[in-house]
Amino acid sequence: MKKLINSPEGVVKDALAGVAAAHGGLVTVHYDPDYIVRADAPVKGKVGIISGGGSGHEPMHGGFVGSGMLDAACPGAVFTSPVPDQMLAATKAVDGGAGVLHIVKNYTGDVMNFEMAAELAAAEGIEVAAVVTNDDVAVENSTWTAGRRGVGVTVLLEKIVGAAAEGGANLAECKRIAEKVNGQGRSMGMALSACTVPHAGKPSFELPEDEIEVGIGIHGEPGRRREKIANAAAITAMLTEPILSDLPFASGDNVLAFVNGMGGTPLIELYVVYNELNKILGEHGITITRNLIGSYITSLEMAGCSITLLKLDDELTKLWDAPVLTPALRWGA
Amino acid sequence: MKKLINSPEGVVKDALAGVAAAHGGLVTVHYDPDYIVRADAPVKGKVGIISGGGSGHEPMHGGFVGSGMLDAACPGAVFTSPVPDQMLAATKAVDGGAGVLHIVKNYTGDVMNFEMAAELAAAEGIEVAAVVTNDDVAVENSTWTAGRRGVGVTVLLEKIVGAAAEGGANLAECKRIAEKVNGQGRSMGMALSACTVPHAGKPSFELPEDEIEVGIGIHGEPGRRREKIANAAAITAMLTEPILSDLPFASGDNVLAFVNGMGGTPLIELYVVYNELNKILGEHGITITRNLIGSYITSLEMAGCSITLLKLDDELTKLWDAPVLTPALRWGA
Amino acid sequence: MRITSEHVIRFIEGVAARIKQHRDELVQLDAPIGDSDHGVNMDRGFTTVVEKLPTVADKDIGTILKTVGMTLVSTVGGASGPLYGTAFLRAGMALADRYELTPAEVVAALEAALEGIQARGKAQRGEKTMVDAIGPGVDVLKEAQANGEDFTVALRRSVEAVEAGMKATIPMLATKGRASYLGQRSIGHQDPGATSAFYMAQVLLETIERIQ
Amino acid sequence: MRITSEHVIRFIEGVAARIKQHRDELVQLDAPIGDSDHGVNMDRGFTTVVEKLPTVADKDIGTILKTVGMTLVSTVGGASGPLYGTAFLRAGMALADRYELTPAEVVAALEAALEGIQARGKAQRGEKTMVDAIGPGVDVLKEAQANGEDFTVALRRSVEAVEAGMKATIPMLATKGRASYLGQRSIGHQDPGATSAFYMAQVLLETIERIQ
Ligand SMILES: Nc1ncnc2c1ncn2[C@@H]1O[C@H](COP(=O)(O)OP(=O)(O)O)[C@@H](O)[C@H]1O
Ligand SMILES: Nc1ncnc2c1ncn2[C@@H]1O[C@H](COP(=O)(O)OP(=O)(O)O)[C@@H](O)[C@H]1O
Ligand SMILES: [Mg+2]
Ligand SMILES: [Mg+2]
Ligand SMILES: [Mg+2]
Ligand SMILES: [Mg+2]
Repeated sequence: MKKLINSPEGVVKDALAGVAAAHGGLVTVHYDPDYIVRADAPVKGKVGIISGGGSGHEPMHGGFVGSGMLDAACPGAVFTSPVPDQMLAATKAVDGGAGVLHIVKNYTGDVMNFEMAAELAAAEGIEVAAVVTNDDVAVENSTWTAGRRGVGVTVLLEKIVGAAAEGGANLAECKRIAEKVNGQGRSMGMALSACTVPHAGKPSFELPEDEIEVGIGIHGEPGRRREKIANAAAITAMLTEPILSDLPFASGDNVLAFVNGMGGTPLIELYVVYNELNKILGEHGITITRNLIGSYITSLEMAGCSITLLKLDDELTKLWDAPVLTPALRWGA
Repeated sequence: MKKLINSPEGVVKDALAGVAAAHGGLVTVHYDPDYIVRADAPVKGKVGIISGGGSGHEPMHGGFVGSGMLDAACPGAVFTSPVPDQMLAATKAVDGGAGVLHIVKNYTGDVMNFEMAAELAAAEGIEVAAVVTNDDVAVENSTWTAGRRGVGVTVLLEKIVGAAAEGGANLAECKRIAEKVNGQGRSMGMALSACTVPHAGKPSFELPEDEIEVGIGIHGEPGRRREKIANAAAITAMLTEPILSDLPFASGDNVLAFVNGMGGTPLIELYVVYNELNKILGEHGITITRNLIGSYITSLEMAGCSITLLKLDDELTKLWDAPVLTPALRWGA
Repeated sequence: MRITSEHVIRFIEGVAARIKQHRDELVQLDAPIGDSDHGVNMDRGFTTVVEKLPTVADKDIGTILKTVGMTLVSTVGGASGPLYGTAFLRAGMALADRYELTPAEVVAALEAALEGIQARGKAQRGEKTMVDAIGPGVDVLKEAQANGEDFTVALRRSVEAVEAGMKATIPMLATKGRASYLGQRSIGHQDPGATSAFYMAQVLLETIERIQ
Repeated sequence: MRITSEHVIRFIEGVAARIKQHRDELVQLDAPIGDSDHGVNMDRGFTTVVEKLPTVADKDIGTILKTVGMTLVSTVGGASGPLYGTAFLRAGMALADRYELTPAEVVAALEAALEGIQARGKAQRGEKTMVDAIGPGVDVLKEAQANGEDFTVALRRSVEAVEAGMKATIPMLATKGRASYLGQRSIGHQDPGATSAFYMAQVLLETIERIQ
């Protein structure tokens, strides 16, 4: 295992210290329990938006803390959901009196830990609502699973709901918009290589030189199936078709297309994939009116990509375009 | 070799088509000769700023085209300097009557091709000036080499000079500022793994599981020397000390610290490195007043990082802070 | 049989040591069907538990177990944190104010723990989780108790049932937790949570055996 | 010996074919001390050259060679594009308006080509570049010409000198081009540009040999 780290045990705290050193004007880092919070939190009268999850997905979620997006993010150990103490402390830190929305990715651990935190916060008199993202179409049959995983849509949702909260939406309104985004977004991912969890010291799985994993999540786990390696056009189609038929997206739809790198895939390849995606959507009469291309929800140094499509309407488009000022996403500010 | 591409021959054009599809409002992509140009070029009365180099370093340079940075970028084949036809066409496309500055990284091929383009442009009556970046302290003795390589400083220089040109600086002024940035910036890089040039089909070199390459460039080449793998603190020191002693940077200096990923290294590791860098600079009495953390000048999917330090004064700080609106760098807009 | 708070503490410390010893194995079990963290999560949690134990060593067994549960919830994370945390919390609630336990009380606490896990995680047996190991173990104890069987003997059989339950997860298709995302590919791998449960059962047996 | 524009075109086509054949080898030579592109660069350039040749086949040799040079400059990129491009441009300038060449003119053109490479790239001999292969080859031709030696015989010796020059780059420390960044680590590897130059020299010899 080769990584730019000091120790498997120290990696999360060291990275947090880096975030604190780098973005001190924007965010504050609290330790034990660990959370990253807007420097100006709590914003009085504003709904607090918090998220969290295992580390190893950077810039998600810590890179999305700031004006117009998250009020706080709770980083767990690598690939391990954070503990309720973190979400409770973060919830208290961002509560400006208008309630707090928890954005939770649908994994058993995340859901249970956030639930416990919400119970504790409620006991302390803070109004908490939660939205659980579950956009991964690779998980087909949710009666036989813990339900679909929350993946790429989470990033878009955090931006959009963050804008709504910044604009003064109340907690119910934030929850409605969050559920709308989750309802209108779908994702699927693939891996060219595995990643190595620091304390595990070796790759989570072995992939032969001519195979890929299709239908992966973001925790270095194998996907739904293995396929022979194919060119970018074929791989893009492999990810896009299940997304399109699931919602389903239809001719005439406007979408936000998000081509995401898994951490070890360079931008040049993401643009190649974006080009193929644009062609496929064109053939389906679907128009990309907004896009995001880059590594925003990652799986350590895994090579591969995921595609997320979010059906846009005027409300979501306006919220997407609203100013955002965070370490990882910034425009209009 | 596993990559999200359609073919080694097609990768640059496919990625360019992706850029065109994604950022049509911001930039226009021209083919044969290939160059990416600001959608509103030429900007009348403004000095045109162009750069170029081999592909495989994305987002550099194409991702830096837009208001407040580059007017055009010329992408060569992967790791191959572009040809004079590209720079000539780009120079003509961005010439707003105030002359054009060529930002050239110091590699024999880049320098010669840009020189030929400048000669051709001059013959067509366009005033062209050039600045050659050569910030890589890994190349110690320039009497025994083709001179130091241009690496990380190039990104910072493009931003800063782009802001100067946007603000109305004339060609001589742009060149002065460019030379100042190059003169006050130093870089050094290391690799945890090699990368695979698409048409070569296999990694440029083999690194044992416990070794790293120190003093690499950005073309997948081996570095100046091999070292045993070390922790992030030691590696950061290995890169930082030669940078500090070269300029030299001194106690009391304000710097822009740029921690750059080589393409296959995830953000979490870059923050770990940034944390170590911040500590080292603190020990030297040097203050980081601006920073940039991310993969901006890459070497395909190589794992590793580079560190660039740029000594800041009020002029450079103001230009760094000025609005920029490009696919890869954006603020204040 | 006198089961005191000292024995409970010995049990907790024993679990912590056993988990540490099998940390990497639990990580490796979690790799093919999970995310390679179960051993590290559990070890982080129990290491902290051991640090906390002295502060409650003189308290009643309920308080000790609730502290263990709270600490696990606060330090383990993932799915196993809330699940094992809830298990110890519920066991602690069942044993509030007790300084000495009868075997029947131990069984009742284990039953409460299992109920807590199932309330939190909604898993039934056969879904390839820790429930598949713990469930059969609790069954054996309850049945033995009804038949008036010796506790140590019953516990020995119970641990065998836990082990069998753990091994039975290998051919199972996961339908709960992270492994469920793998669909058919989850088959053929032993569940890490069932494995950590087995190690806990082992330590419980060893603790009880040493009392006699 | 009558060297016509047809022979020149045959030479160019021959070079294109030889480069294509050794494309991967030239890429692999560029890997340890460069950036793995020399073979691809040269192949891209000469493939385009061959496509362009018909448009100038009936022109004078100077025009043909200048077209080759321009095309290489416009398509090869990297260091080798301007260098080989300049070489062919200078050779073409030396042979303006000629439809037939004497051996002396060929030598003069090669000399001009070498001068062009050195003017553009500023490399002296011993710096581990194509100059180390081309230089000795031109030396032999000039000396043979002074001695009135048969051209084909001289060319054979010249190609031997090019090959020796190419091999002599192996122990050299690079001080020009990309390989120079490697410092001592550049030692022990054959220069890719010297190798492509050797293949060109080979094809030149074969072309001339076939004339007789
Ligand atoms: N719904 C559930 N009910 C009971 N046990 C579960 C459930 N989901 C997961 N588990 C158990 O948790 C174990 C995984 O724990 P761990 O790896 O620490 O957390 P995570 O899955 O969040 O990474 C599984 O092996 C399984 O035994
Ligand atoms: N200054 C120079 N003068 C002469 N030849 C040079 C010079 N620099 C590089 N070369 C030649 O160019 C070759 C490399 O060409 P190529 O790989 O196509 O370009 P790049 O080095 O830009 O990738 C080297 O092997 C060397 O022979
Ligand atoms: Mg986990
Ligand atoms: Mg090159
Ligand atoms: Mg796990
Ligand atoms: Mg090369």
